[in-house]
Amino acid sequence: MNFWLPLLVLATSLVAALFIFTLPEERHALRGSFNLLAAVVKIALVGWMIIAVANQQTFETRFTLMGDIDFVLRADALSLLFAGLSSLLWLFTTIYAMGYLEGTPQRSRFFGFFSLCVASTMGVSMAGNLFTFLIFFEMLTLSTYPLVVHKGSAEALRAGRTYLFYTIGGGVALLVGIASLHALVGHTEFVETGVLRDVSPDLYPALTAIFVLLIAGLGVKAAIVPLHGWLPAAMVAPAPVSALLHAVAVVKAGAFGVVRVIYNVFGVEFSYQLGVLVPLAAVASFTIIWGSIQALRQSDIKKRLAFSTVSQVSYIILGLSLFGPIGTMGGLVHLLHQGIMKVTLFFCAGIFAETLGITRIRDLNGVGKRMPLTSAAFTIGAFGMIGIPPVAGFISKWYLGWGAMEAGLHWVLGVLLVSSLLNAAYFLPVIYRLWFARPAPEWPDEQIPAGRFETNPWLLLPTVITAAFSLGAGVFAAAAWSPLSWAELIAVREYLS
Amino acid sequence: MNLIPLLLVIPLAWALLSLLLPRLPIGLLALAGIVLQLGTAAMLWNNVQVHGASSYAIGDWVAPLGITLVADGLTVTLLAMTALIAVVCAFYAIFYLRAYEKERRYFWPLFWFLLAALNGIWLAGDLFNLYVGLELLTLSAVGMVTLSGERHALAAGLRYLYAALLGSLAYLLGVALLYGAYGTLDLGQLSSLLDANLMTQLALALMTFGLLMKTAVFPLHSWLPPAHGGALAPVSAILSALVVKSSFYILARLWMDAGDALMPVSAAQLLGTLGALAIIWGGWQAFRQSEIKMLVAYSTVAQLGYLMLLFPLAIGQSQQSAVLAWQGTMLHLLSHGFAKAAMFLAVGTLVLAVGKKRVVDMAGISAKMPLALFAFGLASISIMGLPPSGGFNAKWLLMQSAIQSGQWHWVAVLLVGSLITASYVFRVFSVSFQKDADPQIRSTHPALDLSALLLAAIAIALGFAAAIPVELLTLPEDML
Amino acid sequence: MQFAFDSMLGLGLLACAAGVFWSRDLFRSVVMFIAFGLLLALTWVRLEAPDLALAEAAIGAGLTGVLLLDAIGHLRQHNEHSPRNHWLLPLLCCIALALLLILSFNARPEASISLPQLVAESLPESGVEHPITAVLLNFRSYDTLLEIAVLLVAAVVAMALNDGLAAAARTSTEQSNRDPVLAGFTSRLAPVILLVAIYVLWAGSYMPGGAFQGGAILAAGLVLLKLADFHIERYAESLLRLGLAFGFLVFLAVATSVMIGGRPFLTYPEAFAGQFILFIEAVLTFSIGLILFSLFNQSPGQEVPHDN
Amino acid sequence: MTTDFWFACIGAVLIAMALFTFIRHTHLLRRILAFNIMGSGVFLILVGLAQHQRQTDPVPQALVLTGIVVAVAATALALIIFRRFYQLSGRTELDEDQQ
Repeated sequence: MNFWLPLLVLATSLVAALFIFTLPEERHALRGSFNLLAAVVKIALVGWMIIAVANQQTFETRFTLMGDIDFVLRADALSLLFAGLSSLLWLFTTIYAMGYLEGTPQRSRFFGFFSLCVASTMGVSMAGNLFTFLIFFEMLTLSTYPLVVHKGSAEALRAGRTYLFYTIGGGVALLVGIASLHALVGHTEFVETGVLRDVSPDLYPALTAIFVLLIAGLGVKAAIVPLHGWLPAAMVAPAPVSALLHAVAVVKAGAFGVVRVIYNVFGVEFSYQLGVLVPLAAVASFTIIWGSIQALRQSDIKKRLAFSTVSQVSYIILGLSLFGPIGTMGGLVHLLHQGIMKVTLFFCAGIFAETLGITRIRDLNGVGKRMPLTSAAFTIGAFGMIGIPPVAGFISKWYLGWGAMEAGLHWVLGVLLVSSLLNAAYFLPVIYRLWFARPAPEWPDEQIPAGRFETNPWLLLPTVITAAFSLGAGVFAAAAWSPLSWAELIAVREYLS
Repeated sequence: MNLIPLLLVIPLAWALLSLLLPRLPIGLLALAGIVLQLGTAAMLWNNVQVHGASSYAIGDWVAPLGITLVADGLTVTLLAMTALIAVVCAFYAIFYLRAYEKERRYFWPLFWFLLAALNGIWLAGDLFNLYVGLELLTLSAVGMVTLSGERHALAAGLRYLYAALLGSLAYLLGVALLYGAYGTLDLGQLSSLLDANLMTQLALALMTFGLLMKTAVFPLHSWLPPAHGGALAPVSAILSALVVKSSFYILARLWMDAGDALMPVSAAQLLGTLGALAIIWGGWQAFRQSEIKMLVAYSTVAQLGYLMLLFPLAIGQSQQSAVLAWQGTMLHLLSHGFAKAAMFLAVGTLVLAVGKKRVVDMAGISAKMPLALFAFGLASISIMGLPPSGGFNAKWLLMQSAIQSGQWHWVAVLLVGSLITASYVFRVFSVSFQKDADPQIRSTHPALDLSALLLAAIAIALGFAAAIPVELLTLPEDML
Repeated sequence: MQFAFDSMLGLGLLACAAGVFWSRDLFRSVVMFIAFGLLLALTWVRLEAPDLALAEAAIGAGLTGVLLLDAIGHLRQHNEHSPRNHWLLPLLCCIALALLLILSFNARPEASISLPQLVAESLPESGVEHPITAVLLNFRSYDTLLEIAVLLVAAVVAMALNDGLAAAARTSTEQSNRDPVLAGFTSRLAPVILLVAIYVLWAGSYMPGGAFQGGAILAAGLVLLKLADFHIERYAESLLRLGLAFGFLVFLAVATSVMIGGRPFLTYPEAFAGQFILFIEAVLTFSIGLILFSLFNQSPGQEVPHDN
Repeated sequence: MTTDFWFACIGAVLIAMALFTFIRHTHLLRRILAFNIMGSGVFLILVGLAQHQRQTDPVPQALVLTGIVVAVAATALALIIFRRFYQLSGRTELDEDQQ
C-alpha cells in the first residue's frame, strides 16, 4: 500500500478534473457533489498519511522515467505539511467557489482546471526529486493560467500574459539550474540533510550560481521583490482563485521549493558554509519591507492584500535562511499560519465585493453593522497578520524573532519590528472603518439582501471556519496535532540526523 | 515469413486497391489496412527488442549487388510511430473528407503510396534505393498538397516540387561521387570504407545540402509553410510529422553511421547555427502569422531547428554527450511527430468548424470547442518542451548533452526556443478565452477531436514512458 | 580520331545547353533541348551504354520534348521578362562547384569493391544474358518496383488534377477534322511502331533493350495516334485506367507470391527466372506505354486562361 | 584523358550551367529545362566516373535508366501542375519570385 498512496492522492483530483471537464455545463448538482467528494477523500487520505508518517512509516512511488532519471512521489513530514494545508483549504475554497460562481458561465472549465491546480500542488508537495518537482511546478503554471483569464475580459487576458511571462521565465531559470545540478552531481534526489555536504571546494562558484538560478526560478512564484510583478496583476481573477491559488497554492509552491532546495538538496549546513543564506535573508527582508510599503499605497482591497502576501511569504524565506532549528520552525509554521489567515482575508474581500459591491477600502465605512460575522473574520485575519496574540500570526513571528536571536542576526529582529508596524499601518485603518466609521445611508449596488444570514451562506460558512482555524492555531499552538508541533517534528529531523 | 517486406507490401497493395476499386468503402478499407500495418510494425518492434537489429537481403542477393533492408532499434521505433500517426490520421480523414467530396477519390491512393515510401526510407540500407524512395515520397506529397486544385495549393505544390527535385539531384550527385570512389552503394559497407579525401568530403557535403533542402532547414525553408499551411488538415499533419523527418533521418544515418569521423567540427557547428537560426527565425515568423495553419507550419520550421543540434552536440564531443545528443534528437523527432500531428488535426477541426482561417477568428472558441482546444493545449505543452511531455524529456537530454560537452550556447538556444514557442502558442490561447465573442460554428464529428486528443495524449505519455523508446535508440554500433 | 569526335560531341552538348539557357524565345529553347537530348544519346553510345542511348532518345529527348512542346503551345507569349539581376554571386558559386567536382574526380581512392565482376559472376543465375536487364529486374528489382510506383503516382496526380476540371471543359469541342495526310501516315505507321516496341522488349533479355525502351516507343506511337485525332482513350476509359496500374499490380503480385513459397521478397525461382522476368517486362512495357501516354493526354490545356 | 573522364567533366559543367539558370530565371518552364539538363549532367558523372579507368559497369547504367524514368515522371508532373496553375492564374512565375 505504501507504493500506491501518494499516487492515489494525486489521482483523486486528476480524475476529478478529467471527469468535470467532460461534464456538460448545466449539471451543477453533480459537479458540486463530485467536487466535494473528491476534496473529502483527499483530506482523509492525507490525514491517514499524516498519522502514519508521525510514527515513522514512509510512502514512496518510484518508477524510472528515462535512463538515470526517476519519477518519485514521497510523503515525508515536510511534504505533508504543505499537502495538508492545500487539501484542507481546497475543501473550503471549493464550497466558497460554488457560492461565488452561482449563475456564471464556463463553470465546468473552471472547476476542471481548479482540480488540476490542486493535483499539481499535491505533486509539488510530494515530489521526491527536483525533476518530479519541476514537472508539477510547470503543470501548476499551465493549470492556473486558464483560471487567471477565466473572466475573459481584456484586463484578465493582459494579466494572464504578464503571469505567463513571469512564470515561464522562472521555469526556464529553474530548468537550467536543475539540469546543471544534475550534470554536476548526477542525481537530484531530496535527502533529509542535503546531498552536497562532501563536494570538493572548487565546485563552490558553480554551486553558488546554481543556487542563485534555482532561487530565482522559485522566487518568481514565491513573489520575491524583483520577480513579484505578476501577483498584483493576477488579482483580476475571481476571488476563490486569488484566495486559494495566489495566497496559498502558487505562492507557497515557490516558498516550498525554496525549503526543498535549502534543506533537502544543498543541506542547511552546506548552504551556510557556502555563504548564500545571509544574502537570501537580506533579499527576503527587503521584500518584506518593500511589500508592506506598497500595500500602504493601495486603495483596492485585493491589491493591498496581494502586496501583503508578497511581504508575508518572504517571512517564510527569512525564517528558512536563519541558520538554526528555531528559525526554521518559525518559517515552516508561518507557511501554514499565513495560508489560513490570508485565505480568510481574501474570502472576506470576496464577500464584500459580491454582497455590497465594495472593492475600494474607503467604501468600507460601517460595514461591521451590516455584516458583523464577515467583519469579525476580517479582523481576526488582520490581527494575525500584524502578529497580535492570540491569533496564529503571533506564534510564527515570535519564533522568527527567537530564531534570529539564536542565529545572532539582530538586524532581522529590527526588520520584524518595522514590518509589524507597517502591517498595523495598513490593516488598522481598514478595521477602524469597518467598526467605528458611520455607515453610508444605503448600499448603492447591493446584490445579496440581508436575509437570515448577512450574505450567501455558501460564502459565509468557509470564511468563519478558516477564521476559527487561524484563532485555534494560535491558541492551541502547544497541542499535539497543532501546526507548531508538526513544524517542530520537521525541524528536529532536518537538523539532528 | 519475415515481417520486414510485409511493411512494404501492405501499403503498396492497399494503394492499388484504393486506386482500382473506388466504389469500395475506401475509409474502412484504409483503416483495415493500417491496423494490419500497425500490427506488423508492433510485432517487428518487439522482435527487434528481443533479438536485436536484423537485416534482410531482397531477392536473396547479398549486398553490394542486391539491396538490403536494415531494421535496428531506431528504424523500428520510427516504423511504429509512422504506423500510429497514419492510423489516427486515416481515422481523422474518413470523417474530415466528408466535407471535401472532390478530394476524397484520390486522397487514399496517394496516402498509401506516401506511407509505402516512408516505410521504404526507414528500412532502406542502400543509397540509391533511398533516392528512389525520396522521389516517390516527394511526388505523392506534392500530389496531396495540390489535391484541392486551387491556385494557392498549386503554387505551394510547385514550390515544394522544385525545391525537392533540386535537393534530390544534389543528393544523387553525392551518391554518384561515392559510387565512383568506393564502387558500392550499401550504407553498411560504406561506413567502414569512407576515409577523408576531397571526393568523399564533397560527396557528403552535396548530400547534406540536398537533404537540408528537403528537410526545410533555415535558409532553404521557404517552400514548407505554404505547402504545410495550405494543405488539408490530415495531409499537413502527415507532412509535418513524418515526411519532413525522413530526409533528416537519412542525414543523421549518413553522418552518424558512415561519416562521423569525417565531419569537421566547424561544419558541425555551422549546422548547429543553422538550426539555431531556424528556431529563432521560425518562431518569430510563427508569432507574426495571421492565419492559424501558417502559424503551425512555421512552428514546424522552428522545431526542425532542434533536430540540427544533433551535429554540434555529437561530432567531436565526448562519447557520453554524443549518446545523450543522439537519444535527445530522436526523442524530439518522435514527440514532435505526435505533438505536431495532433496540433494540425486540432487546428483543422477548429478551421472546419469556424469556417475562417485567421487566429483572431478563433475568439471565444474555448466555450464552443473545448475538446479540440484541449488537444491543441496538450500538443503545445510538448512543442514548448514543458513537463510532463516527450518534448520536455528530449529538451532535457539535449541540455544534459550540451552541459556535459561544455557548449553553453546551445543551452541558451534551447531556452530561447521554448520561450519563443510559448509566445506564439499562448497567442492562440489568449484569443480563445475572450468572453464577449461567440463564433457561429458548424457541428463537427466528435471523431475529429478524439483523434487529435489521442495523438496529443501520446505526446504527453512520452513524458512518462520515455524510457522504453530511449533504450532502443542506442547509438549505431560503430559510434559506441 | 576518337578524341576529336568526343571533344566535338562534348562541346556540342555544351553549345546546345547554352542555347537552351540563353535564347530569349522559349520555343527555341525547347527545340535546342531536343537537340541536346539527341547529342546526349550519342554520348551514351560513346560511353558504351547502348541501353541508355535508346532510353535517352525515346524518353529523354522524345517524350519530354513532346510534353514541353505541348506546354509551350498553350502559353500565350513565349518570351519572358529579364531574369533576376543579381547574377555575380550565383555565377561564382556555380563555377566553383564545377571546378570542385572536376578537381575531386582525380582525388579518387582506389575502388576496393568491383561490382561489374560480381554482376558477371552471378549473371548465369539471373536468368538473362544482358547484364543491365539482370541488374534492373533481378539484382535491384526493388528499385524498379519503386520506380514504377513513381510513374504511377505521377499518373494518379495527373488524373486527380484533371478530374477537378469541369467534365465539359475536357472533352475537346471540335469534331474530328482529321488531317488526311497525318491520318493516313499514322494509320500505316502504328502497326510498325507496335512491332518495334515488342521487338525491343523481346531483345532486352540478351541485348540492349527492355521494358522501359519498349514502353517509351509504345507511348510515342499512342501520342502519334492522339495527334492524328484517333481518340482511342474515349472508348475504354476504365480499361485505360486499369491498364495504368496493371503492370505494377502484376509486378507486386509476382514479388509477393514468391514469398509464400518461403523465398525472400522478389526472389524468382532459379529455374524459371528468365520466364518470370520476360513476363514481368512484357506487362511493364504495356503499362509504361499507357502511363507515359496518359501523362501526355491528361495534361490540362484546352481551356483559354482568363486574365486576372 | 579518357572518354569517360571527359564526359564526366562535361557533366560537371552542365550541372553548373543548369544550376546558374535555375537560380537566375524564375520562369517555371525554364526551370524545368534546367532541372532536366542538370539531371543529365548528374547521370553523365555517375556513368563516366564509375567507368573511368575501369571496365564498363552495368550497375550505374541501370541506375541511370531508372533515373531517366524518374526524371520524366517528375517533369511530367511539374508540367501538369504548371499548366493547371497557368490556367487558373495566367502567370508563369510563382508569386513571391516576381521582382
